[in-house]
Amino acid sequence: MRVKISKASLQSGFLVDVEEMSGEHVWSCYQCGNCSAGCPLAFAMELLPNQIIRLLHLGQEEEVFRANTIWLCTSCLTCKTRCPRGVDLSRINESIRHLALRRGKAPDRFGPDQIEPGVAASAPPQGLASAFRKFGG
Amino acid sequence: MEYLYYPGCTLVDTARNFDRCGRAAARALDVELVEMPDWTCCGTTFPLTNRKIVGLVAPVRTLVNARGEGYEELLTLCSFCYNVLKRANYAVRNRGDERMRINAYLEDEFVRAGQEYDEYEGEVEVVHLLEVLRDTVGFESVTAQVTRPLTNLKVAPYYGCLLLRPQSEIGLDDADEPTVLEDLLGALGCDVIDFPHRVECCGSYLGLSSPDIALQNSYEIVHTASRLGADVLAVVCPLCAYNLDLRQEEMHQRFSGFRQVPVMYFTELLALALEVEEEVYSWERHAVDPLPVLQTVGGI
Amino acid sequence: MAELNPPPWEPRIVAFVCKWCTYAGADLAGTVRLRYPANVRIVKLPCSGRIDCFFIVKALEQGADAVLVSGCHPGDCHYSDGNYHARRRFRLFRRLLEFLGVDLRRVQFACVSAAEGMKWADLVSDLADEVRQLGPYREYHQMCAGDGTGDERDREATHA
Amino acid sequence: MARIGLFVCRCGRNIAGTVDVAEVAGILAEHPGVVHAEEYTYMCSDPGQLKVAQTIADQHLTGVVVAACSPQLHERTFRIACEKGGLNPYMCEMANIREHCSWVHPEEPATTEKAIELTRVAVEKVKHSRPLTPIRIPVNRRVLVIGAGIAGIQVALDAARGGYDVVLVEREAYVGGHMAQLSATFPEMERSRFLLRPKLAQLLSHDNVWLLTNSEVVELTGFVGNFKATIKTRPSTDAEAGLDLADEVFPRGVERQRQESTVEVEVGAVVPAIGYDVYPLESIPEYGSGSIPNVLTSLQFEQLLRTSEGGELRRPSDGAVPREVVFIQCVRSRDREHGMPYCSRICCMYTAKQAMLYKQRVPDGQAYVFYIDIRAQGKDDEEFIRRAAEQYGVLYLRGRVSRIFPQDGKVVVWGADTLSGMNVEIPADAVVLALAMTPAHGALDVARLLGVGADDHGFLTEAHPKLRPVETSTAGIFLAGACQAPRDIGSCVAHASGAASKVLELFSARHLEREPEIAHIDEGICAGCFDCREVCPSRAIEVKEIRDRRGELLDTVATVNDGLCQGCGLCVATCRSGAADLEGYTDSQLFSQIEALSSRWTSTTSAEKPGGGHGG
Repeated sequence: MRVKISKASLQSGFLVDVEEMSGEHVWSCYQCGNCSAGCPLAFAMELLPNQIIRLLHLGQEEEVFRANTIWLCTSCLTCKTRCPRGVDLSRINESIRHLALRRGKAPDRFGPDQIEPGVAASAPPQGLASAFRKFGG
Repeated sequence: MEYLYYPGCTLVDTARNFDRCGRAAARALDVELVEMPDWTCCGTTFPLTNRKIVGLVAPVRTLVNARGEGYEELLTLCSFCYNVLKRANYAVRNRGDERMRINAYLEDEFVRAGQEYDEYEGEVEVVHLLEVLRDTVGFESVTAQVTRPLTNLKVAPYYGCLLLRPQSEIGLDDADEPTVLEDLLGALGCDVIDFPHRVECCGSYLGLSSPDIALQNSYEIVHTASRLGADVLAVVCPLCAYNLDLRQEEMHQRFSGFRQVPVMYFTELLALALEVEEEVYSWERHAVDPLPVLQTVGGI
Repeated sequence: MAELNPPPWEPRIVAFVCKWCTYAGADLAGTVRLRYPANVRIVKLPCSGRIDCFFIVKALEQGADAVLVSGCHPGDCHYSDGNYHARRRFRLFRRLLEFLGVDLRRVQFACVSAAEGMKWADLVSDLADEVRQLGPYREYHQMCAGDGTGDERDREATHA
Repeated sequence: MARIGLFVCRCGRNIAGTVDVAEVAGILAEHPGVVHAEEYTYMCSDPGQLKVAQTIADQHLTGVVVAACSPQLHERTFRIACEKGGLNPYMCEMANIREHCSWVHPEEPATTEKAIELTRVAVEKVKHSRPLTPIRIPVNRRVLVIGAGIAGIQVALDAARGGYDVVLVEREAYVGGHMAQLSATFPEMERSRFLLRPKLAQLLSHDNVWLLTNSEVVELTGFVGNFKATIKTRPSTDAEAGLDLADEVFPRGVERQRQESTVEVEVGAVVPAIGYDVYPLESIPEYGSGSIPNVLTSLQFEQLLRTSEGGELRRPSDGAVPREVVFIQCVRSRDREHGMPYCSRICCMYTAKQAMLYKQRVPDGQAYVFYIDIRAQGKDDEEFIRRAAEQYGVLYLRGRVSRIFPQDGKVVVWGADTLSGMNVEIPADAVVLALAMTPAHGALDVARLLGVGADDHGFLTEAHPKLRPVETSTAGIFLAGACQAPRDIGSCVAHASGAASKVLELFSARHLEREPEIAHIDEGICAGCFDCREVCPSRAIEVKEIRDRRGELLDTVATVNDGLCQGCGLCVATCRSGAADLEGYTDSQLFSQIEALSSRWTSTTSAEKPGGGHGG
């Protein structure tokens, strides 16, 4: 369908919140696609990393929350290392995750109850702790 | 030489062999790792949003306690701990507002526990064993002390991501063109493979929260190493070890033509090369048993 | 050793071209490495207006199987109207050739600009194919020697 | 007997790759008249040229043939080399065995055979060549500049400052061209009129410059150094006097022309600087063909910006302040389907400028730019675009706009944002179209008038895009500014100064030398029918009276004015008595070339002398 864009939709505050929480300048991104190209999890993402930034530009909150992209980011910083405009997507994705959790837009939270017993025994505590922190909010 | 050593939760649990080989090998190179008394969690993931100051409490408290032990440096082995502690230190040293807020937070905690507290400004230097071997011990002297060179053991060096990134805050080595692991393995006599996936993400904690997606990442890495003829994949982080080693059985089922490759911590290889005595290795922790290839090729 | 069978017959085509347009067009075909058959030999002239009808006759007399005359498109001539004069001259000359019984398919006129390298290459290969079907132009010599066989003449008579 | 030296060039692998160069030299070495034949890797190299001069001296050569690339490239080079060796340069011919042979035919015997024949043709031609000396002609040290936009102004200023007279002809009533209609320039953001004012002041006060507004060149004859131009000036209508353009672009002191007048000027060089035009909005149906209110061309928006400096920007339709303005790039540019495949080069930059100027006028307004690729390769251009996006909040949307239509007071824009993969709709208050840059209307007529080439869009054709960008294939005519190709103001000025330097170079020569390949008429044979005069395009045929000692008129014959003859050869082909001939392309040279192609040569071995051939 056709997305209506206007000054109002652009200044919906969503982008401002994300910029304030992440400390990143979302507008300095000029959509070169380097982050999407290098992202190890892009193959499984419904929206590419650069498209998340693009939707921020266009104030399309719902589209951003609907996609699984921000929940597959492992903060491996490949994108930050290679971004020609110095944009750190890991910080932007984490900010959006926090906003999603606060606004009840997050999918089912990942918690201890979702770990099968077999996995729990062999899983490194570091893995569990980081998963809970990243997706528990 | 003595270093205050921070093992971290996993190195006293599923990755105990990573820890024991590290201590023993360091000792063999007369580097004494003195475990930090009553250490607490390092925070595992560095907080990436500005306002979540509580994410800094765990790492900065550890740094404050390390300062309390009177050591200038705090040594780590696991890349998660190294990353969080190093970035927290960087934040305190470089971001005034975060330094002010985290110190206020900890001061309140320490004072309430009856201890005095003076502001932490990043006095402790967070180091990794690889750095110490390279810059302080020196790879030449490591080679000199190697009694059992692992000649013609083909090893693919794997760094993962948090050991090197973000380069501006970590600075252990170049984020895209690291050499420290290659140089160490070379010093041990290994036949080091030029491994293109050495800084690709192994899937990290997605190995637990979205296992079937992360399997693609870990498979990509192990399969490439095996295609390049690697006898062993050397890693620096227990979560990488989990994703790359413990899930090879699933890879075997899901992907045809997949040859399994044993995954070892760099401290295990170091210990073997220095002929550290037996009971530090717990081969049973490996899903893919490295012994066969070590005996035939590595001359162990 | 058995005589190697002689290479298949290839038509000899002489091309009178103007140096400002068609010659430069042929240069361009070379610069962009187009491929076309090697039947054509170019004689450079300042303008198609300089091409004297006797040159065409002389070329046929010297054994050419076809003659191509090519200059600038109308309006492009470096001397503003050289090619107009040429066109009028050749229209009259063609009727004379026809009257004399020369096979008009063997004398062709074209316009190729300095930017039309592709057109030059196509023009030459098409002409070479066409003349290859027609075969060697022996009739011209027979006409000159006055013992032209009937068929050429009769066809002309019925045709005129 | 001719003593011809033949040099066959390998040109690295360019010729040697498909032509057996050794065989060409070998066969031709036996050709009657050839006393020296050798091959060499790069004849155009210094050692190659030295070899020619050396061999001429050593072997007392009377003619030289170089079988190599196209004469368009190196005929000059080898003729100079011959001159250095003491041989008249016109006794040197080239055989084009690269562009016309090795580059276009495969490595087969037929290719080498063709190379041999082309070389034989050149050898036979040289046998019939005659030593010629260049013709010296006077140079008229005055330049005609057509178009008084920024490019024309720059050429005029440079030439005038160089001490030469300038005739500056401008079609409109005002000078300054499109630059005078702009608000500001990119990337400096300086006011366009301020930049123009000093140049105009110098121009209008310089006594070497004769400015003719409301005027057009209607005819041009002659050739380099000796052009004659007819300029028609139309009466300036009162409406033009009222044009809203500030009077600084109106030449003061030039009295309004009441009636039409024509004047002829003799000039030595001509510089068309006729600038550009904008693709007509009327022929863009998908954007309303000009019928939708509040859809403006870039120039219209430029005027809006210029007249609203410091104040409110109000749209012309209803005077409202537009809050949402959509800029659309590549309107008919990069549009092969509409015969406009090229990029107009400056629109990305001026649109960013217009968007920023708009935001300065309407701070709470929102500007959108629909684009395919942002092309900002000039100095500081990339940073300029980033400033528009980051500081001024201009939203760049990557995608073309398929349609715009009016709907309840707004102009609805249907576009795409391919980066996010979304179709977008923007109800805008104003839409600005970055229309394609086309050649100025009438450019093709100017090209025909001057006898210079134009590409199929109408941009005037330069002699060589890399080596001779400001010259044309016609000597004495140089190009300046956007008439050659779309370019921005800075590049127009540089390009114009380049053209001016060519004019100064031409005028600085003491005299001008012209190729001596021109016609001459044998008075003994000429019957005085003057058919030649009918066809001569340069009006170079004149009547010559032959009188006896007592002054009795014996005969009138035709003669060639070697100052005017361009060497087209029309008179030679027209002359029934064979009295006329053309140096460099004489009948004997051409007939010898045709005979060199005779099938008798190929059917016989080279050693056997052809029967009845026109020997040397």
